[in-house]
Amino acid sequence: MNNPTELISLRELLVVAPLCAMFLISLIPLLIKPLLGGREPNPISVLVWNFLAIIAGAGISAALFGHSFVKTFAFSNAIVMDGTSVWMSYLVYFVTAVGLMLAYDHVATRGRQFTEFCFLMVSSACGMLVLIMSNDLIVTFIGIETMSLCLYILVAMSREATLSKEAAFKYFVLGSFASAIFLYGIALIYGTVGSTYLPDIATQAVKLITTNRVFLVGAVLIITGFAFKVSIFPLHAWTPDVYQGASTPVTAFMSTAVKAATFVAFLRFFTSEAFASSPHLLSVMTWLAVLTMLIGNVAALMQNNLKRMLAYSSVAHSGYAMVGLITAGFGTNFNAAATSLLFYLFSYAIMTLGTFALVAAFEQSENTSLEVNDLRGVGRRYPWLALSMTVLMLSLAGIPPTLGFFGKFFVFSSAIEQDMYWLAFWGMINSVISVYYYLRPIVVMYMSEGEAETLPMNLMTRGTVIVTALLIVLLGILSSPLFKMVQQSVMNQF
Amino acid sequence: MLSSQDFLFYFLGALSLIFGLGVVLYRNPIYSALCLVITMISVAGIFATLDAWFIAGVQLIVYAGAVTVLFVMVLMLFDLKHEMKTFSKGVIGNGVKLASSGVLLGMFSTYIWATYATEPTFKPMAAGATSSIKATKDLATSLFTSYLFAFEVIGLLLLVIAVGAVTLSRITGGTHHHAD
Amino acid sequence: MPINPAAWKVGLDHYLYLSSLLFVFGMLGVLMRRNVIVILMCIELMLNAVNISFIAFSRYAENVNGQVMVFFVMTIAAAEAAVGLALAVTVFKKFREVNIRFFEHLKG
Amino acid sequence: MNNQVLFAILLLAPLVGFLINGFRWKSHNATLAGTIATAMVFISFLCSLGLVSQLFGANAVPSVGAKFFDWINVGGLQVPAAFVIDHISAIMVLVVTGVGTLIHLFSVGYMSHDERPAKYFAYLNLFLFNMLLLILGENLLLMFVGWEGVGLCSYLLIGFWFTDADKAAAGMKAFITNRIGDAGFLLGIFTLFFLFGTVSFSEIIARLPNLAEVGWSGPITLACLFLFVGATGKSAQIPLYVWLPDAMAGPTPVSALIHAATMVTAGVYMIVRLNPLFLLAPNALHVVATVGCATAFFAATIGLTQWDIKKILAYSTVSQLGYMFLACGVGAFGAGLFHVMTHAFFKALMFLGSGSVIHAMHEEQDVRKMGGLRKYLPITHATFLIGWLAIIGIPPFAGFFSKDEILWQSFSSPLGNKVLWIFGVATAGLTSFYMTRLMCLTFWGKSRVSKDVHPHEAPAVMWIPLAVLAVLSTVGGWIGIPAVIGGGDNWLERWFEGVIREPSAFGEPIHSHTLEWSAMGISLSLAVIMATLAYTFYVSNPSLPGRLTQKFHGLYRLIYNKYFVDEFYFGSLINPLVDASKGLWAYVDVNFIDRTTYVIGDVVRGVGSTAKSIQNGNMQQYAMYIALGLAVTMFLILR
Amino acid sequence: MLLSVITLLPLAFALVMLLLPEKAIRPVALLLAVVEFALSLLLLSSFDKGSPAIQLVEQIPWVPEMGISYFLGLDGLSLWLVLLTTFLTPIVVLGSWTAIDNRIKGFHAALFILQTSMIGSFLAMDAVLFYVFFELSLVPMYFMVGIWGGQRRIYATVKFFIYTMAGSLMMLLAIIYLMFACRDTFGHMSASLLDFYRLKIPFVAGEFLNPQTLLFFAFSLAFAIKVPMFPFHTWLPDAHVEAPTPGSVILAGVMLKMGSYGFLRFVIPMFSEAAGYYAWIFIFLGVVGIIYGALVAMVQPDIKKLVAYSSVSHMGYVMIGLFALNTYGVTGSLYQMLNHGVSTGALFLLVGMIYERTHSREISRYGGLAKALPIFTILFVIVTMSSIAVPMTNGFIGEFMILMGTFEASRPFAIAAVTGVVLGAVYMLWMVKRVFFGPAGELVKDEHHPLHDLSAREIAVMAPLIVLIFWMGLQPNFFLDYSKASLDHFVKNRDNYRLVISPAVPSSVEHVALRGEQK
Repeated sequence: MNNPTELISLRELLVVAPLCAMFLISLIPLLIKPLLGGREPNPISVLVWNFLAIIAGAGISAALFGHSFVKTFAFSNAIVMDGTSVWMSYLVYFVTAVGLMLAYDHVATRGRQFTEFCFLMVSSACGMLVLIMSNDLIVTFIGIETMSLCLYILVAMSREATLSKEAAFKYFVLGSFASAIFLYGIALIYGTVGSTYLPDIATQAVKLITTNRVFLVGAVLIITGFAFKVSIFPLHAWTPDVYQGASTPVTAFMSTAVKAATFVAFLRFFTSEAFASSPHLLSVMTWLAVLTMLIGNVAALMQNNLKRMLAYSSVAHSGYAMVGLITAGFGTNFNAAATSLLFYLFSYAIMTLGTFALVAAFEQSENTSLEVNDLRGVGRRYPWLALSMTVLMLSLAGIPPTLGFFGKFFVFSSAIEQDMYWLAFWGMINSVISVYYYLRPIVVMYMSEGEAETLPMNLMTRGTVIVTALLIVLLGILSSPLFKMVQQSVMNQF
Repeated sequence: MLSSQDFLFYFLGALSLIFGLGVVLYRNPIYSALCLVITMISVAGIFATLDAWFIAGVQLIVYAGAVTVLFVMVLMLFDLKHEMKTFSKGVIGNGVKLASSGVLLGMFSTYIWATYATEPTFKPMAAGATSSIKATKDLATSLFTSYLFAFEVIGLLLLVIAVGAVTLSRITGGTHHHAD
Repeated sequence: MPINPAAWKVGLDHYLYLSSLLFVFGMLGVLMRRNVIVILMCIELMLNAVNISFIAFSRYAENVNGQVMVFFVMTIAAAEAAVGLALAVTVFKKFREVNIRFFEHLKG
Repeated sequence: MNNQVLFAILLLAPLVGFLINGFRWKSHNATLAGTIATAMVFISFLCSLGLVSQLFGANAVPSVGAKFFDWINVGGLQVPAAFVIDHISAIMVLVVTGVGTLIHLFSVGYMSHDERPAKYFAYLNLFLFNMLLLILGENLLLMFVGWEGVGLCSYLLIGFWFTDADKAAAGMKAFITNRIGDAGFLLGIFTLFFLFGTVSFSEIIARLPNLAEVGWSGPITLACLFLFVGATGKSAQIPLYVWLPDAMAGPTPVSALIHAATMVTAGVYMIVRLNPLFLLAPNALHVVATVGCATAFFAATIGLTQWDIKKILAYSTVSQLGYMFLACGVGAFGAGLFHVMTHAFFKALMFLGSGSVIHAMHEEQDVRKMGGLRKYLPITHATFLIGWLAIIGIPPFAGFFSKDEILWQSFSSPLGNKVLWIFGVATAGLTSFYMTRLMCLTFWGKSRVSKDVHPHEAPAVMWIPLAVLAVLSTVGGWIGIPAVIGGGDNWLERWFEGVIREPSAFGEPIHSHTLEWSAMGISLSLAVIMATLAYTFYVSNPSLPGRLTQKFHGLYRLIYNKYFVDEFYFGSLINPLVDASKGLWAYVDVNFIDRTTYVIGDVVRGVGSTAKSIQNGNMQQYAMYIALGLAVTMFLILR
Repeated sequence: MLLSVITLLPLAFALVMLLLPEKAIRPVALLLAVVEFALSLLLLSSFDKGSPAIQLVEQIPWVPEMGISYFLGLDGLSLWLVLLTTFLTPIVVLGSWTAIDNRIKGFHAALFILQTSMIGSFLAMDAVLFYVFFELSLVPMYFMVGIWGGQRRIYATVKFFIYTMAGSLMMLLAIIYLMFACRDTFGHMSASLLDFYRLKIPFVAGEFLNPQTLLFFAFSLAFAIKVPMFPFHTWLPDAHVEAPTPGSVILAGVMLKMGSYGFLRFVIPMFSEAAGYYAWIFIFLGVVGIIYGALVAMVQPDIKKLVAYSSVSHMGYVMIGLFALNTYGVTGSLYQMLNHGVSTGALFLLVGMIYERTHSREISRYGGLAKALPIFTILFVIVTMSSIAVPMTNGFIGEFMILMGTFEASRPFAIAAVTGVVLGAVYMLWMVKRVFFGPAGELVKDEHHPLHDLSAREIAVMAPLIVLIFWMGLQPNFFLDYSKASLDHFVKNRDNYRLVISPAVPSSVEHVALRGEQK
């Protein structure tokens, strides 16, 4: 910790500049609303303002840090701006923007409180940025809380009356339960290490992990806290319910951004190779990953509700990401593993956004719960949507040459590089299982009889679907540049 | 020979535990709320025994004051009858719940014991440090230097929460009629 | 715990026991109570328990940061309480019920 | 005109005929189609004459050959499309093309009323093409090509009237039975190739070791046995003879050409071609002799009881083929080939004769409905008579010399023995009995022809071939007059010198003129006795056979039903196989291999439904999972 | 450049299909397919028979961080398979003229994508690239069966997809392992087959858990399912029966070859010890497949299913030939792949034609067809003869070679396999007898819709196949000469197999430093 004389420097301000810019600009519509006497301003203007906010954030961080990934600490090392932060913040900006577009189109979210909705979504994004940048467990905690508290409200804010409220409440209770556990973990770590500063923990861990059990207890508690947010197996139970209950744009937003941000924080926590010296930790986490994939896939197999199926599949996918995390935490070649994990998060985010956007495109009213069989005849009526959906599904299933395939490919290759064949094997088995339910929508769209009903003409959503599908194919075929960028961003950052 | 401070700890600790249990066990939520208040006060006392005077104060104000009042108000708002089903049913379920909590508690305490039981007790406060002013000053310093960022984010959080809470309170139900 | 006066001398461990006990109480409450408000209270209880260990550690390590964290935790706890109660009110408005057994439409 | 061209024409002429007739398969003009086909065969007959002529005279060459192109070149396997005519194939090629021409000619008349004559002649030409490949091919592979080709053609021709399910079935039976033989042939080829590194006859024979090195068994014996399996298939020997009687379903000229004169003798030809090889495998030769002898006798007995004129001839063919194999088995390859030739003449004659009879009787084949046809069909009767004399071995007709040669060799050759001879002679007796029976029932005695049938003599196009064949079956045997009779030595033996070796390695043959005369006498007298016996049975007092069959009822039924061999094959082999396959499909494929995939799926679904059921919307349940998971993981990690 | 054009042009065609108006599609598709075929004929001229090296090489780094490159190359093993693909496509287009009546756009697009993926997997010299094409080929076929298929099409197509994918994923693991093995051996990651061949993978005879054995079986599983070998064939009958005619033709004609080609290109050269040690398993399964397939085919009530099972039997020949591991066997197998492509393709087309007329494939309802449809009968019998390997048709050469090679490798197995020759005749001829001969069956004699013989188009579809059947039977050297060098090289240097690029160009892939140095 630095001495209190120089309180705050410009450099530090620059580090948080994107965050501040985004937050402040996103406040503007909120301030306009009272000026209009509480009337809801024109949603398009709200959307524009928030886009401005996001663009400002993204632009500033691109201008300041995009070119060179120098590691910049700020606020007495509480936060760090490095390649990972930059790249993942881009992802967050992207996802938020898409989420806003979907929300604008979607009947369940576009209403009297659209201004607040947007504001909350952007501030949740701010929370994620904090989470991504944080270099100190307490900051991480605060980031998580900011992110989650906004999300609780966002989930509840759907026009849909029953399920969304229930989902929000479940999410809230379980979430705060988990964060209490997380917090207890922080307390124990703080007690044993004497600080919550991640590098300190990393250095201390080498000795503590063998001598001091309380430290390990704290670590386990913290892992549990993270695992809850990314819905690893025994802590995944909330995921399907909440994803189903929330309005689809919110689902899209949180199923991607939350997971990505949390995984980054998780990764930062795992930077120290000390954890590798606890054999049980490795085996237990391996099993958790395997079980997560398995449970997610087999449960998705049984679903008819499309959203719920995707929720389970996202559980399975966090299992795959977990493989990357484990290889990073316990392997020898950290950079490679971290790269593959981040790459996987990218691919996952794009695919999932696309699929949920498609679900959103098919929802007539906020009360529709989309069954797989409701996609009948789409193949004929909406060929482009159907085609994009096909691409998305195949990519989720990991069929080459889509982005999803390369995501899996890199993750499993780093697993094999670390001689974790068992893990890779299970991953493969699971992707076989997953193929079955990923094929179902395609089957229904193209191969079963029936007419598709007319859809609302929501351009942005459809645009999202098609663009994501295109991205998946392009980035799949040209995966090398993306991979290289991620690699450079990770290189020597941890 | 136990010092007065130790007695104070045992007293307050026992108090907080008993009423903490009360929170969990009382059928009537109002009683639970009241137990919560007392628990929090005793926790504040415990903070005091650890020379964290400022925090103790905050605890009294924020928790025992604001938060619990909030709870009570909401309870009043709901004005629930004395509810029948207080605890979750299911022998196996509850068994598992108790067991896992027990195991956790066991592990916590054993590892704490293994690690810290042998440690010497607290060193006496350095001379002058006893004045709570000093401690509070340190607190403030580190709050506004090392934890400045966290502090700011907290501020942001509070603002967002304010907006969110207002929004929540004004949520209107479904425009279309629900399917079921 | 050995029964010798030295052991009764209050040390860091006693505070930690206390906090873990309270924590588990809170956890039990969350696990077993059905009234949503009480569940929220139990969560608050857990946070308090955590605070005890924070303070104890900070006192033990002569390190004021623990108190700062407690400060943050309290704020966040308050925020959580606010949001939680707001949600509870919303849910209550919809379901006219605060027993969590009524919120089981989402399943399977 | 050099040999290359001659060979080309010789081979391609029938193929051209096939193509011409094949592409105008719709036409109903039998005469035109027939003329084309016959002309084509006749052309190749002329070419073969031209080629064979080079083996005679002052500047005679041992063999003429031609090589066209490399067919297969893989690794050590070099298969050129090369053809050769030597002293062995010369006889065959003349017989095939000559008799072939006659039979084509005959068919012109026979098929005049058929609706698809062009198709018929196309098939017939294709058959001849393949037969020529078989005969002239210079290596085993080309022979195999012809071998399967003739099988294919016989399949097509037997099933020519495919609308009749039985005829189609007969064709299929023929092809599949032949296939079994061909499988053996293939294995034989492989064995030989890996023994000698070549498939060319000349090279194989050149590279043969002598008997001492080989010993009495070993790979060569194995190869010979494999090849013999092929021969049994093609030449209808036990156990694969069953297809030949059914093959009579085809048009009668086809039976004459394929199932009497040419194709069925391919097995014998193949063994004769490889005689130096077989002489290195005495055990194989014993098998050949035994199987041949057994077949000869066995088939003859069946022949005694048949009523269908073509069936009788078919069984006699089987029996005669048995003779040929007997000859080969005792090392008298020359005699075997000799009999091939004579048999081609008289059996073709008799088949064509029966053809004209059937033609006259409007497709009636049951001899019980015939009799006394002599006065309706004088020419047919006369020619048939000659054929009869030839087959029962009355000198100086062709059959006598060849058959007598075989019998004497089976007696005298170092590889032969008394038992073979006795059976041989017995078969001769039986032959003369059932052949006489056939004559009596068909031509002599009083007519049993139903009123509405008015038999009439065949047209010239049909009886001319008969006449020619009659002449041939009279004089055909004189090229092989044994030394004892002719005073001078046997012309045929000199002809075969060099290409056909003697079994001298196994000891000295018996040289005793008295024995030879007496053996000849015995077989001859037996033939005469049986003939008269048959005459008395079926002409003098026709009631006898009835009483006899009453007496030996069981035996009669056994023989009459061909020893129930077909039934045995069906019951023991084919039906079980079909049932087993049904079982395989139902139980292995559907219920096991397929089922396993389902089972895996069900297991996954089972796990899925549990995962679904623990997800029972109850929030506290979820919290419990968290707590439980935390407890368990922490325990596992900190243990 | 040529290879890339041939590989990727069909993709462009697929786009063209999507943009064309409905009625223009068929002729244009036919035209384009013919153009593609003509282009592929250029390979023959630009291919150097003499050398076993891979030629016309194109190598562009694709994911250099992982040593993956876009690496196409042609040699004697792949040449004819590529040509087979391009040859069958126009025939399929013409053959589906009336069979496919709805969603023509999509169908032809799928067909062309399929063509790209198949050609790509034959030409890919980079394991990952191969895998990409290999997997990609599932997707269009999945749609073909699923959209234009029969009654139980969805069940069949999903089964096909999952079953095949399950196998290939294990192969992916193996590929990744080998890539890292390359890094440890040569210092740079590489997925190039040339490097894979150079790897020395430890092998312990007799025990299962050693790298080479595991890798060997991982690869083998993928390809054995694709082939399909005996116990893994269960997807095939369903897929074939439900697939539309063109689908079956492509599936039987080319896709099965991707499996056997995989054995030829990957399994045997890369894991020579294991392949030599475990060859008997594959020969055994192959022989079982031959006999089993024949027997089960014999009792099928459905023509198409019969042909499907006959594929199992025929691919059994291919397998034993490959694992005979000698010149005759391997040559025969390569030739048999082509034969099977031609003959079985033709059979499926013919079955499709008759199905279009009667909408039934039940053998028992036919009979006497030869009288009603003479031309059809003639063609069918010719194809039958080729499929039961009568000399002077293509089938004979392949089967003869294979059996000869097997005989050299192991006599008992060869003798067992020869029974397949007989059984093949049994099930085909029996089917022919029941369908074409005998009195007219119920479908044939009903007056309501009398059957009309083949149209000019249908004859045009069959003609090239028939010509090829005899050409390949009479002039095998013409075809084998192109592959001879590669095959000899393959057999001779099996136990340390190397491939060189000719003309020897310095590989354009500069090896990017490894994925991050060790932490």
